[in-house]
Amino acid sequence: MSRSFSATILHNDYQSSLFKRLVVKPSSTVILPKPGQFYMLQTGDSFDPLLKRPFSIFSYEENTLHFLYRIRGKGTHSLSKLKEGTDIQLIGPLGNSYPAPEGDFIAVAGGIGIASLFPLLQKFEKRAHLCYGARNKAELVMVDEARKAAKELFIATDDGSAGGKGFVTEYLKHCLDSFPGAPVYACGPTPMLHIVAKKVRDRGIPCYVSLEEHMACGIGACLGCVVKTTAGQKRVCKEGPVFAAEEIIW
Amino acid sequence: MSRSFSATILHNDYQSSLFKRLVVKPSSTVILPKPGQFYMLQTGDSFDPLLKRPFSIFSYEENTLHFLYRIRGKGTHSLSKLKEGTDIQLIGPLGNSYPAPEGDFIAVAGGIGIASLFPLLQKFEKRAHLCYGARNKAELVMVDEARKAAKELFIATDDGSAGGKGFVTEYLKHCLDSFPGAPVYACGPTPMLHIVAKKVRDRGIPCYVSLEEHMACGIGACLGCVVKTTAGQKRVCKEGPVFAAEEIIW
Amino acid sequence: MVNLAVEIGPLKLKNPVMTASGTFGYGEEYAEFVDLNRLGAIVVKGLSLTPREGNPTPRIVETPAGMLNAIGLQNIGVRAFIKEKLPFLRQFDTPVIANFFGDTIDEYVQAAEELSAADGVRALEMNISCPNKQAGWIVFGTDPKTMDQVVGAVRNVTKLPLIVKLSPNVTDIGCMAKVAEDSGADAVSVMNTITGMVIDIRRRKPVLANATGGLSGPAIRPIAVRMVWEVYKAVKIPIIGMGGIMTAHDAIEFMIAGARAVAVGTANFIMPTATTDICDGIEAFLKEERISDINDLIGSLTTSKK
Amino acid sequence: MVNLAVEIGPLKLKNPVMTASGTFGYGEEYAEFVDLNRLGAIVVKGLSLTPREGNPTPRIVETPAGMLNAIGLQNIGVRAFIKEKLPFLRQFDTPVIANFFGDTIDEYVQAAEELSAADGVRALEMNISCPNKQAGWIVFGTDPKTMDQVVGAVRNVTKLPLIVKLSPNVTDIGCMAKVAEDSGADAVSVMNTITGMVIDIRRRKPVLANATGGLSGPAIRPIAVRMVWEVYKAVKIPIIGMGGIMTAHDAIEFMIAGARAVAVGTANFIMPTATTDICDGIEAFLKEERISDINDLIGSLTTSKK
Ligand SMILES: Cc1cc2nc3c(=O)[nH]c(=O)nc-3n(C[C@H](O)[C@H](O)[C@H](O)COP(=O)(O)OP(=O)(O)OC[C@H]3O[C@@H](n4cnc5c(N)ncnc54)[C@H](O)[C@@H]3O)c2cc1C
Ligand SMILES: Cc1cc2nc3c(=O)[nH]c(=O)nc-3n(C[C@H](O)[C@H](O)[C@H](O)COP(=O)(O)OP(=O)(O)OC[C@H]3O[C@@H](n4cnc5c(N)ncnc54)[C@H](O)[C@@H]3O)c2cc1C
Ligand SMILES: Cc1cc2nc3c(=O)[nH]c(=O)nc-3n(C[C@H](O)[C@H](O)[C@H](O)COP(=O)(O)O)c2cc1C
Ligand SMILES: Cc1cc2nc3c(=O)[nH]c(=O)nc-3n(C[C@H](O)[C@H](O)[C@H](O)COP(=O)(O)O)c2cc1C
Ligand code: FES
Ligand code: FES
Repeated sequence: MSRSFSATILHNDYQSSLFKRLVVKPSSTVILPKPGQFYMLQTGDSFDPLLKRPFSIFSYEENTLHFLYRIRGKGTHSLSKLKEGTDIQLIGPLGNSYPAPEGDFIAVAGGIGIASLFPLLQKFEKRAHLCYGARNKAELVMVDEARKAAKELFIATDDGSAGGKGFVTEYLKHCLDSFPGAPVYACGPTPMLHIVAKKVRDRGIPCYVSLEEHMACGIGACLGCVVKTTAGQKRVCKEGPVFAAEEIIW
Repeated sequence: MSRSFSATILHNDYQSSLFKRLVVKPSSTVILPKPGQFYMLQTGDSFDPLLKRPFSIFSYEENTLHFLYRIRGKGTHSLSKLKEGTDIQLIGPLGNSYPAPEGDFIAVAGGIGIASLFPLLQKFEKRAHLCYGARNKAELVMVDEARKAAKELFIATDDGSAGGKGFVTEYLKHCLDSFPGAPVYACGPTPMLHIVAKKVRDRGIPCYVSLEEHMACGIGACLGCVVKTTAGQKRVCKEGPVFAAEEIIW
Repeated sequence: MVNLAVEIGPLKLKNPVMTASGTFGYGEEYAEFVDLNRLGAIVVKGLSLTPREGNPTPRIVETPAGMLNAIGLQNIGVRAFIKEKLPFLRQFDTPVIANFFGDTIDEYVQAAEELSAADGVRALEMNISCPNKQAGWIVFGTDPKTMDQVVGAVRNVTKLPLIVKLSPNVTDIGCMAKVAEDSGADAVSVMNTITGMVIDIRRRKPVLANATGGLSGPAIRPIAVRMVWEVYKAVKIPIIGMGGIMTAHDAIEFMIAGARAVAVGTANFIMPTATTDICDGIEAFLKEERISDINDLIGSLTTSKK
Repeated sequence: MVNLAVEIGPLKLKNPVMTASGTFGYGEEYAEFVDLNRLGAIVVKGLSLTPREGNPTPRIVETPAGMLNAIGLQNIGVRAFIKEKLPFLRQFDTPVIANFFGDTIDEYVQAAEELSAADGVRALEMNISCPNKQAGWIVFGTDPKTMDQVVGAVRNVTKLPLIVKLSPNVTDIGCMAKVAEDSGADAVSVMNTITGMVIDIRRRKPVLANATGGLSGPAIRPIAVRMVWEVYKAVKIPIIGMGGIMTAHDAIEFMIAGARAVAVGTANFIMPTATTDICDGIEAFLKEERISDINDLIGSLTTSKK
């Protein structure tokens, strides 16, 4: 059960014009991922793009791994062109995972951050108060699925094209007040995570953030992805991507 | 009618494990090619492979261009992976063409050299005495089609796995003797072309060879593809690829 | 409307997109693909006083995201250029920049004199990435003293804007740019190709007949952008940036790093309309970013590091 | 059976495939993917006398067929390495080569002394592509005099095989290799990364927090192969070749150009089993070509050009 394996693409379908869902079938038995873990995925067949790209596990079923990705730059474009039947190389599952919540919990997703939180929502079904925000409606994905998996769902967009207008962190305050003691799990752009951390800080409840950094190796070797913490520099790919918010030096 | 245009792939099918036939439909009206001309084809979607690759026109019908290619290195591998519906950029038709034969003619094809000669065989149907050679049977392609288009067909392989065993140029002598005065058209590896040129030299009949050189631009700008001739250096992509054999300084 | 016009010393360009020497022939090869009137300038294939045969083939080999060329500076010579190629180029409302080189300082000087006298040559670009016959074939552009001599000598014989095209095969390109500036250059081109080699492992021979060749294309872009930035910090004269520019995005990178104009090379081979596509893309970017004058982009890089 | 064993000076390797410093951590990160016993040597992440924080992030950005890194030489320091990492590495039947660096000659010397005294360090690789604090931050490896001093000083304090890792950011790498040889190096590594930059055009800032970074990966391979060949012609000591090796084919190119061994860097990120895949591929190639001893391949390049 090597964490470096090849897999065949079963599906690589648009969810909307910006998002695709990739389903692969590993060619050998693989280690089962935990919510919050990620994989490094080969995105093409040449040296351009060169590096594998990190993607969170979105869901897994017997013998298939699912990823949800937003088409962004060169790597995700290349990935989006791969057809069913193509074999790609993966490394994973990598990194740590979200600690299991004991009861209900609060989840804050910014944009594609939903992909990382989704297995948590599913594993602990109907226990998440989910605040899900994005720049606009087009940047939201899997809303129905998220609604089904969560206990309740608050949507916010910067421009008000879906849900409430404004930052998703506005809903966080409401949740924090309504469900005191519920731990917070957040994944999204760093500025959003920072706001989440600040809002939760003085409440004495656990707050876990899943960080992103540019990655080359994904396995702790290149030191490309470090983050400063109260316990020194840590590698997002190895000691993370999930960190206790108070540990991060923002 | 620009010679730089985009086209949609209609088919990109294996003829055998080594050869594929590519059919594209230009998105605009294009200049009709002549036998012996070639196109520069985009082979992928990234900067690796970087350069377009030269391929002879294999056949053309109303609004479609056909190419026959052997999968060799990076560029042809990349090309072989492109799916129907993909758009690629082409430049062409490029270079000069085979002068029209007056009566019957002798054609000598080495390996994929058949691709370049094929439109000549078709245009002047049942007039070619075709000597077609390759390393082995697997390196022969479109044999039935060639037989149909030619007046007669001699096959030779280095290992005797198809046709006569030995060099295709052995049949040339027979043809030269049997059809005195018939002009010779040859396309294939340079050593083969050189042998053809030597065999024909003293007979005082026209002999045309289609040369290959590594190409970057295909349009005469980079000077990558020059060949020494009795009239100075010439560009294979512009003054060629078809040259009178006696003009070449081998 | 955004202003795209830039000035390379005394030379005014309607936009900053030029062609890189050796990748655009003598202009005529691309006339059917590109409206030559739309180019900032046309830089022609490197010229020498007398015609050159260049190297044997293979002269070209592809590398990951790049290519090596060892054309060996084949060209028709200054006089044939003036007689046979220049009349065609004079038809267009686009400055012609003559790239030239020599084996000796004398050859540089004579070529410069003849080109300066020609009607229609608006600036000279000196290729100094070639070896000096009279000094053990040390490349002019890698030795500060030789470079000073050859640039100074050419400066003395021409009133045309003089652009020195720097070699990247040096330890400190900023220092070499300074030498060029001090020797009288009006501008520098950054950069020429980087020497490389590809080996045919079965035959145990270099793929190129010349053994080594010059690496160009996207592979070298990060190096070229860095060199432009280093040169920008070292000299006051304008910089023409080049090396792997494929898209408007790339051209803008060079300009932000400090290039006053850019030259498009290998990209022409891949997309014959690359130059004008890039020009259109730069204009679109400026509009999006609400920048009314391209000159505001030049050298606009801010860094936390000096 | 083919012989894959090579000798880097006094150091015997069972095969020529090593890891490139900084791309294989301290070995343990790859232990689950690669049988470390199968490597020619393990070169660990660059070490300094005292631990280093390195640069802020982003530290990594991809480029066409390459990547820039500006890790900034983050490392746990010589002592922590010896105490915490070396015991793990001693388990394997594979020589450990300690890559190290300093800000001053003294730091180099002290690091070399401590590493030489450690049980399990079989050779030293000096990274001289870093700036000299006491000489206006001029990079040690770009100035022959400074290089001579620092290599000589380290040579005086170690009996271990001493490998000097050359910087490609120089005019004449053959000359720098000669300096290293004359200063007492047992071997040279060719080459370190080439300085490059990528700019975020919307923000007008470098993508890397450090502004520039080192270019590695297939993009630089033709340059690295050429430099190995130049060094091969300039010195007698063995060469460890590296720069963009992705496959056995590439490794063989370096060996034909003159490399006695090769190091695999960026490829580890793309395929964790790259090192052993390459080793298998080299063996297969030798069999196909009926070469019974890999040493017959080294420097086997023939050219029509000198
Ligand atoms: C642990 C982890 C898990 C992730 N999970 C997912 C996921 O499930 N779905 C998904 O769509 N995306 C996910 N991402 C982000 C994803 O890796 C990047 O979007 C992708 O690498 C961009 O590649 P590209 O070549 O398309 O874009 P590039 O052209 O490389 O870059 C486009 C833009 O994205 C930035 N970028 C590149 N890589 C990263 C990165 N690693 N982190 C942040 N910004 C980056 C670049 O600076 C640039 O601005 C995850 C990232 C990490 C670190
Ligand atoms: C005018 C012309 C017409 C051609 N027509 C056809 C055709 O109809 N069908 C077809 O299959 N091929 C044709 N070729 C050859 C074809 O262009 C090459 O096979 C192709 O470019 C190889 O690309 P690659 O990336 O797959 O191989 P590479 O990895 O680039 O090279 C594989 C091998 O082919 C050699 N090679 C690369 N390019 C050329 C070239 N242009 N000429 C000769 N050898 C080369 C390389 O040195 C190497 O040994 C033609 C070539 C020319 C010049
Ligand atoms: C085929 C070819 C020929 C070239 N000929 C010349 C030349 O004659 N004179 C010159 O100064 N530069 C020459 N160059 C260098 C280019 O002008 C340019 O500096 C270099 O290719 C980098 O730009 P690019 O990556 O956009 O191609 C040539 C480059 C190529 C690819
Ligand atoms: C992320 C990264 C970190 C590196 N760290 C070091 C280092 O600490 N010391 C050193 O001498 N070289 C270092 N290098 C350079 C490599 O050892 C190697 O020389 C270079 O990457 C070229 O090889 P490649 O193209 O195979 O990666 C590093 C390279 C990378 C990509
Ligand atoms: S990505 Fe290499 S250490 Fe994290
Ligand atoms: S391929 Fe460029 S001149 Fe012929």
